[in-house]
Amino acid sequence: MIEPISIDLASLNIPSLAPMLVAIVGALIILCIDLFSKKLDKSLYVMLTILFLMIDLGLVVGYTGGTRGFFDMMYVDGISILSQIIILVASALFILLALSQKRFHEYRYPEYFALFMFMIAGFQFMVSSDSLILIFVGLETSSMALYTLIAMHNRARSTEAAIKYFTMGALAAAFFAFGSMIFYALTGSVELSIISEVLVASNFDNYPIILIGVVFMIGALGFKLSLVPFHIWAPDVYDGSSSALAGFMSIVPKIAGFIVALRFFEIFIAVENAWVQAILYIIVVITMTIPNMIALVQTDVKRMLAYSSISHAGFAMGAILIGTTQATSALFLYWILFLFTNLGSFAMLWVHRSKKDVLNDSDHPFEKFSGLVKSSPIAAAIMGMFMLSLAGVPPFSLFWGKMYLIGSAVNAGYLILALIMAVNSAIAVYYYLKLIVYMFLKDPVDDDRMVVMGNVNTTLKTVIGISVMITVASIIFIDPLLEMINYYVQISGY
Amino acid sequence: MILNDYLILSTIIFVIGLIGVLRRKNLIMLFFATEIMLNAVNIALAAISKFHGDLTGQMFAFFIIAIAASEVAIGLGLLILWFKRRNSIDLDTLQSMEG
Amino acid sequence: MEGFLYTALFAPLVGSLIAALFGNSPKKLFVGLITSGLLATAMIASLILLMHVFSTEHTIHVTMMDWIVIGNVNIPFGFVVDQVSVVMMVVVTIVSTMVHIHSIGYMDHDKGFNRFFSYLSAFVFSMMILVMSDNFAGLFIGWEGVGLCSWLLIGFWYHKEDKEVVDDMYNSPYSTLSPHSSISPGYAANEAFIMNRVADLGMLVGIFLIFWNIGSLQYDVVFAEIGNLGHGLIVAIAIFLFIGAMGKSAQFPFNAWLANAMEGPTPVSALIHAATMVTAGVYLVIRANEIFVVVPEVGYFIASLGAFVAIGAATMALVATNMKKIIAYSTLSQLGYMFVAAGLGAYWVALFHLATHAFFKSVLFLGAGNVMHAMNDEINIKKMGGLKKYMPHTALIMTVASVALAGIYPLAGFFSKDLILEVAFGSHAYILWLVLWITAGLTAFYSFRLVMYVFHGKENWSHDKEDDNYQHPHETYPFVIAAMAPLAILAVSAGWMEHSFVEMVTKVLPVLDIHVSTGTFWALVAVTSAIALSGIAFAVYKFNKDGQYYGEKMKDTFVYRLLANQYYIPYLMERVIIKPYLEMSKVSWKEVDLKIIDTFVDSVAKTIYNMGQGSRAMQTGNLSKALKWMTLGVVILLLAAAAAGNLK
Amino acid sequence: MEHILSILIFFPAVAALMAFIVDKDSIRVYGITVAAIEFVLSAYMWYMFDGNNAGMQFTEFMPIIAQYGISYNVGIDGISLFLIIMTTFMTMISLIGLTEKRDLKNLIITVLFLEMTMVGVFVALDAMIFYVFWELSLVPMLYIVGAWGGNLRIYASIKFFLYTFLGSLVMLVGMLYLAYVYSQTTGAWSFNLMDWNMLILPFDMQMWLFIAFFAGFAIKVPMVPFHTWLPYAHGQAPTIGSVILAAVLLKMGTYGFIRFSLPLFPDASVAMMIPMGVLALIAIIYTAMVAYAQEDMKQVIAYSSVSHMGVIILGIFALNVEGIGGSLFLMISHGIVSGALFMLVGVIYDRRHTKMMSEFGGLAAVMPMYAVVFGIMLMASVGLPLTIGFVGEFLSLLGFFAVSPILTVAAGMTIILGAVYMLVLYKKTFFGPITNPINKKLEDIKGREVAALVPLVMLVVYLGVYPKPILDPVNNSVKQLVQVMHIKAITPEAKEKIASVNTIGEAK
Repeated sequence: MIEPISIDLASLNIPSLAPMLVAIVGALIILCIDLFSKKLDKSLYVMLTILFLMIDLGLVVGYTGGTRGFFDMMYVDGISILSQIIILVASALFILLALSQKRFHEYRYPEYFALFMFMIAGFQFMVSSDSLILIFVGLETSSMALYTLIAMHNRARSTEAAIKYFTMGALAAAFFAFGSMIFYALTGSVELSIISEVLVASNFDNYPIILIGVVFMIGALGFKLSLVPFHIWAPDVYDGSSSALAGFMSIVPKIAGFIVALRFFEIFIAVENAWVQAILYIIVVITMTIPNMIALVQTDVKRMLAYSSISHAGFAMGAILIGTTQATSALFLYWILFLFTNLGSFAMLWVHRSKKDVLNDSDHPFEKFSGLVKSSPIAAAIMGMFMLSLAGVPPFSLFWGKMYLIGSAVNAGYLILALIMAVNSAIAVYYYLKLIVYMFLKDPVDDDRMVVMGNVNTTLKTVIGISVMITVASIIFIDPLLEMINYYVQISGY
Repeated sequence: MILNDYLILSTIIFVIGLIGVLRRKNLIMLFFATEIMLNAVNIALAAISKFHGDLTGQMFAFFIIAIAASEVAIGLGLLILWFKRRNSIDLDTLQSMEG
Repeated sequence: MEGFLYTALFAPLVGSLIAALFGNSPKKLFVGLITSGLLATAMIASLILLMHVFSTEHTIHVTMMDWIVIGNVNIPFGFVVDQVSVVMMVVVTIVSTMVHIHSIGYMDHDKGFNRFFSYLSAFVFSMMILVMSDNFAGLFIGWEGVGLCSWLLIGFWYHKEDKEVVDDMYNSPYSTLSPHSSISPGYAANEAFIMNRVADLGMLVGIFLIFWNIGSLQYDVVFAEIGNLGHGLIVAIAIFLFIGAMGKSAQFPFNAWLANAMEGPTPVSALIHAATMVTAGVYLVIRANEIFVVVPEVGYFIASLGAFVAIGAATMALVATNMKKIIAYSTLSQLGYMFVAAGLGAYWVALFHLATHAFFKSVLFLGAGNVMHAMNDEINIKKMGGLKKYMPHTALIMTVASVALAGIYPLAGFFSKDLILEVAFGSHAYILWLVLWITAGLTAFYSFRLVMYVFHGKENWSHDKEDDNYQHPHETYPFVIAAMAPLAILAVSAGWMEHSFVEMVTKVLPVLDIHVSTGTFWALVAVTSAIALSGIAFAVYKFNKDGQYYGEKMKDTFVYRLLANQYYIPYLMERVIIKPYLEMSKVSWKEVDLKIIDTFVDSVAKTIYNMGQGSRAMQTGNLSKALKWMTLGVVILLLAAAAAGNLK
Repeated sequence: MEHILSILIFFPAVAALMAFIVDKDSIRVYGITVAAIEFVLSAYMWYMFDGNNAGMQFTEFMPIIAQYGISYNVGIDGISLFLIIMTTFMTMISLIGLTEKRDLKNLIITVLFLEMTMVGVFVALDAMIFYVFWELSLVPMLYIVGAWGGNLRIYASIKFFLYTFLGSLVMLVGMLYLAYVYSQTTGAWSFNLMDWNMLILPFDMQMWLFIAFFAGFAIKVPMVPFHTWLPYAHGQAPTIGSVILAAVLLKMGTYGFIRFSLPLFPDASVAMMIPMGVLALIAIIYTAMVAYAQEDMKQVIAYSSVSHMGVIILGIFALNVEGIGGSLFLMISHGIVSGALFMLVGVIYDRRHTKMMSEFGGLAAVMPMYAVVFGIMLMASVGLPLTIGFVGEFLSLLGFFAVSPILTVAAGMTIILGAVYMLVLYKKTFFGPITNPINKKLEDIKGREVAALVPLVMLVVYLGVYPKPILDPVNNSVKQLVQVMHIKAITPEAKEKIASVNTIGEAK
């Protein structure tokens, strides 16, 4: 005879859950619409998606409830709100790229957009919970949606990419499960806050076991964040998926991953655990450096950008290692600026996408861009700006992110790290310049397989326009942006 | 059996799964191997939750099972897609991109 | 009076600028006339100033405007006309005026006529700044300015190509027997400029020393303060200043450029490389006598060097057949005399000899110019001869000048040169005296060797047009002779003004305190005149006897070759300095800069790039390899964890 | 009037944006007009400038990133004034003398953007703003060298970019650290140079920061052994590129030393006097030799600028008014002279499409005007008195003489070696018979070339005879700078040293 348990609805704090619900409901609605009419244009779905994302965003921004909710499964603090804002804005911008000139296979399916929104919901769960279970669920939901989206691009290499991503993802998932299992075993809880309390209270006895748990978590998160040596998937997956999606992948899943990493490693950084710091230090450095070097020798722009994004992820990971409030703000600032720059550059690639299969079946070989300044100077100039921004040349947006991040490193006494970051940016300049050199300094090659500006239309121009604005004029709104970030970071006590 | 035995058992199974992941060239087998790893974790979780005397572990286990299931679904979907293209599920066929 | 000062200073500049306007246009006679006219005005102004200073005994000192003013540095454009500088002004303007006039004749067929006068007047302007400035920086301006003009004028015929250096003594540009004065005008010009620069560095250092220890470069301040400095410091200052002087006055080891400078047009040699610029060094020592007085040891060094140069140059002149080089070396030798005087503290004597020498040496050069002009630029005295009856005036003037140079009573040379010997003897520098005494003899000999070869004896050229050494000698324009006349007259008479001169300059220059008894004095005069006369006599006698001086077997002797090759100094410079420097430069470019530094820089980049290639191998694209990488990562971390775990 | 500096900075940029609309046949006139207006503006600024006020003038302040203390903060004093005027002037001249034909429009737009960054560097008083312009200036230069350059242009341009970029990133870290120190001491964030000048830093920190800034500046100057990018950049760049590079971009480095290193790290500067002197000495003598070995006229001048920059460094690290002021004057004069020399080489390159000395000889006969102008610039370059070249060289050497007579004497070799390579170049090119028949019918400089060169010649002579207009303001500001250093120096030795090199009669 079980006595009935009554749960006060208020205690559930539904509003904490509302944004994800919006996304999910939106997805379902899209599916239903599809049931009624088959021959609806992608533009409808794109706009619907954006609408739902906007509502979602509204709910996130307007959220005022307590941090915890839903049996303490939800944990909606500042950084979770901040990251959700980033996720939603980024997704809204990237989904716009679906409205390209050329028609692509995947956009014919409304499921694509439904999956897209499920994925968003997944990310939102990831970032707004400190229960390993929910994080795991959110992570997997989003990942599986993502696998499918990649595969839907319907080329051999996209399927290949999807399979690779999927398989490694599965392994990572196993790592995650095992890691959380260990922490559950040690502390009897799956909530990071409690885990941290227990560990601190017990002064980290069973130290080796703890470390093993950490190792598996690093394995799992490292995969999401594409940290060396768990980054192997990244170039191939970016390469295989459409530029639009590749750009998306370089931003959104990572920010979600960063939040989880932030929450998790905070446990150890806060108590200045030497081992974790050392390991992170090493990982950060090699993640910045090695992909940088590999990027030097790439012949395909998209693949080059893939490696560069890995390296940038390494930079951002540095912030987590440093662990000060300023570093956390720097992480968000960096990522927001990186979001727009990368959005821009991948959109530029998307603009140049053609159905023709060009040289050694890579979509965007450097040769394709040679002498672009002659044929379409504006496009060349814009692409050049994005490259300079990625390279961290002032006053373009990403410089300020780099500057603030390195600054936080310096302020936290990580001078060597700061220098390594500086040197890495110097190395990185080379491959960004390489594209500029092709566009501005070389003469065009006449090869009909090299179609530029094949995929451009107003929508894409708008998206690019936005990112150009932000990339160039960033200096103006760095200040308000920082203010907002600092506010959210401070209220969540990182 | 005491908790440690379960943990050891789960670890052993996990490692078996891991080895499977590393050794197998056949994609289906690879997926099975990942399933094994996840289920190894499930065993441990169940045992631990009994040990701690709260249901979280088992709840987690259920979620994992669910996720494992969906993974299989997705995985097989992709597998079929690939098989249609290449008539092979040997993972050495997936090498069009490198470097 | 300031008006005259500025006239004297700027008239040449104006002339130069006017001439420069027509620099690239074909010959315009009025250019020559205007510049000469302006020079004449400058000369008159100088003479008036001379009269003024002489009569009223007070000097004129003006500060035109600031030049460099920063920190502790305060350098104005200031000019002073005192007993010393006015003498220089007069000498410079007189000689240069005559040279200008002479050049109108000499350069009349040259297409660079206008350019020439522009350069020449520019030189005079710089020389005036040099002598009139009231501070060391201003002196340095003039110092470099004359250097620039001498560069321009030596290289005036820049279009001539380089002669290659051969071992044959009669063709090598390095020997005084060859028709070539140097490798090429351009080369000679650069050589002169660069050598002077080397010395100028010394002078610059001297200026720095003065500035940082006294805080001013004004003569009056410096000379007032100089006594308060440590002796060592003063020695240093004196030495560095003298290094500068050595460069300009072509004292050993900077002597090589002077002989090569004979590539320039002959009036240039007359003005710059005999009368004025080369004496700037002597002027510096005289000007800064307050400094040198304090450090007699430096003075003695100067004197010894002077004597050494005097005899060295004279010996080289003995065998030379290159007319201009003979005169050049006699100039060098006379400069040696002046330095002996200056070094021994007889500054006014040095100045006096400077003046007289300016007159007779310039006229000698101008004469040589006439001869070369008449023999269409033949320079080898052995290819001349018997010109007396074709160009009597020139012959006369040159003979007179040579006599003056030889120092025969009552011509100018006698007074100044004897005085120097007397000084040497009087200050018990008997060795120096001996050297100078011998040199006097040599001087007399080689001057008359030249005169004999050129004007007397049989004609070593032919009258018929077919013959390759056909010549049609003729006396030059009368106005040219007219221009030479005043100089010739001064060469004769300058010595007679000794007393008034002494009276004037000793207002600023220390009086001579050497005491030789009247007997000794007359004895000295006797021996000196004796050796001079015998030198002349021997020259004349030997020539009349067997038409030449050195027999064939004598020409094979080492000494002859040594002298003919200018003591092998040019070869030495080429082998020890020029070639090695070029080699070192090539090495430091090709080896050090390209092969070491730059290669290192690039290799850093290359290394990184190759590391990229290397780590690329990680990305095989093979799934199970990728999975292995992930696992490997975890395993490594596990090991690290195990290690750390055990530690705790 | 209070916004004159912002106008100076952004007018060229705005003009450049508008230039996109201008038709490409009229673009040259447009470019020249804009540059001329900019020059007039800067001249007006000079007119309004109060020469007796040693402090910052026309300052503007506007916070940009308040939380991190970054603000748009500009102003000028006697130190930067003439560098700005020289920048605008040389830009104008180089545009007037521009003979490039290929996509002229892009070239002129790029040059105008470059002008913005150059002016920006010299007026910025906020470290971050300084850094922004400093880095941004690389981009147009990269384009100029890479797009209009010779065969190796891409290698040259990338080398130039990477090398300088690396150096300045190290400097950036230094700046950030300095800001951190400032916030630690005062509790407020600031990148404002004026604020930083209040900082008194411990000695080792000064040393480290000095080195960090050194990395940025030394590569830009460039100082041996970080100079190898320069010959390529110059060798490959089009004439206008070389002119601006030599005239202005190199000066940024030396300006940085004066603006940042000296006042911020007085003790470190004192400690580094001799080491820097030695580096400068090596630069002077070694590169002079390398220049002598060159076969390409342009390379000779390229290396000669490295050598002259050595003299400038020497003057700066004399740490006395004479030296620093002299080196500032030398920056101006070297800007004008080397710019003119590169232009002259460009003249002959346009006619013969080669810069090899072996190709020429006897040019004085066919191109007398050209020979004269070249001769004047040559004499200015070897530092002949009454030309602009002498004053700066004289003062720099004079200044450092107070620090170390020995080094100065060695460094004085510059007046000899400089004469050697320049005169030999002149002889090979202009003297001798005309060996190569093609050269017989070369036409003398004319029109645009004359218009560009004559003002330079006049300046060379005028400022050589009457440098006062420049020296006076410089004198005031530098005096103040030296006082600041003397006050800020923490170690008594440093104080004593600064005092001693600035007083007569203590030179040992």
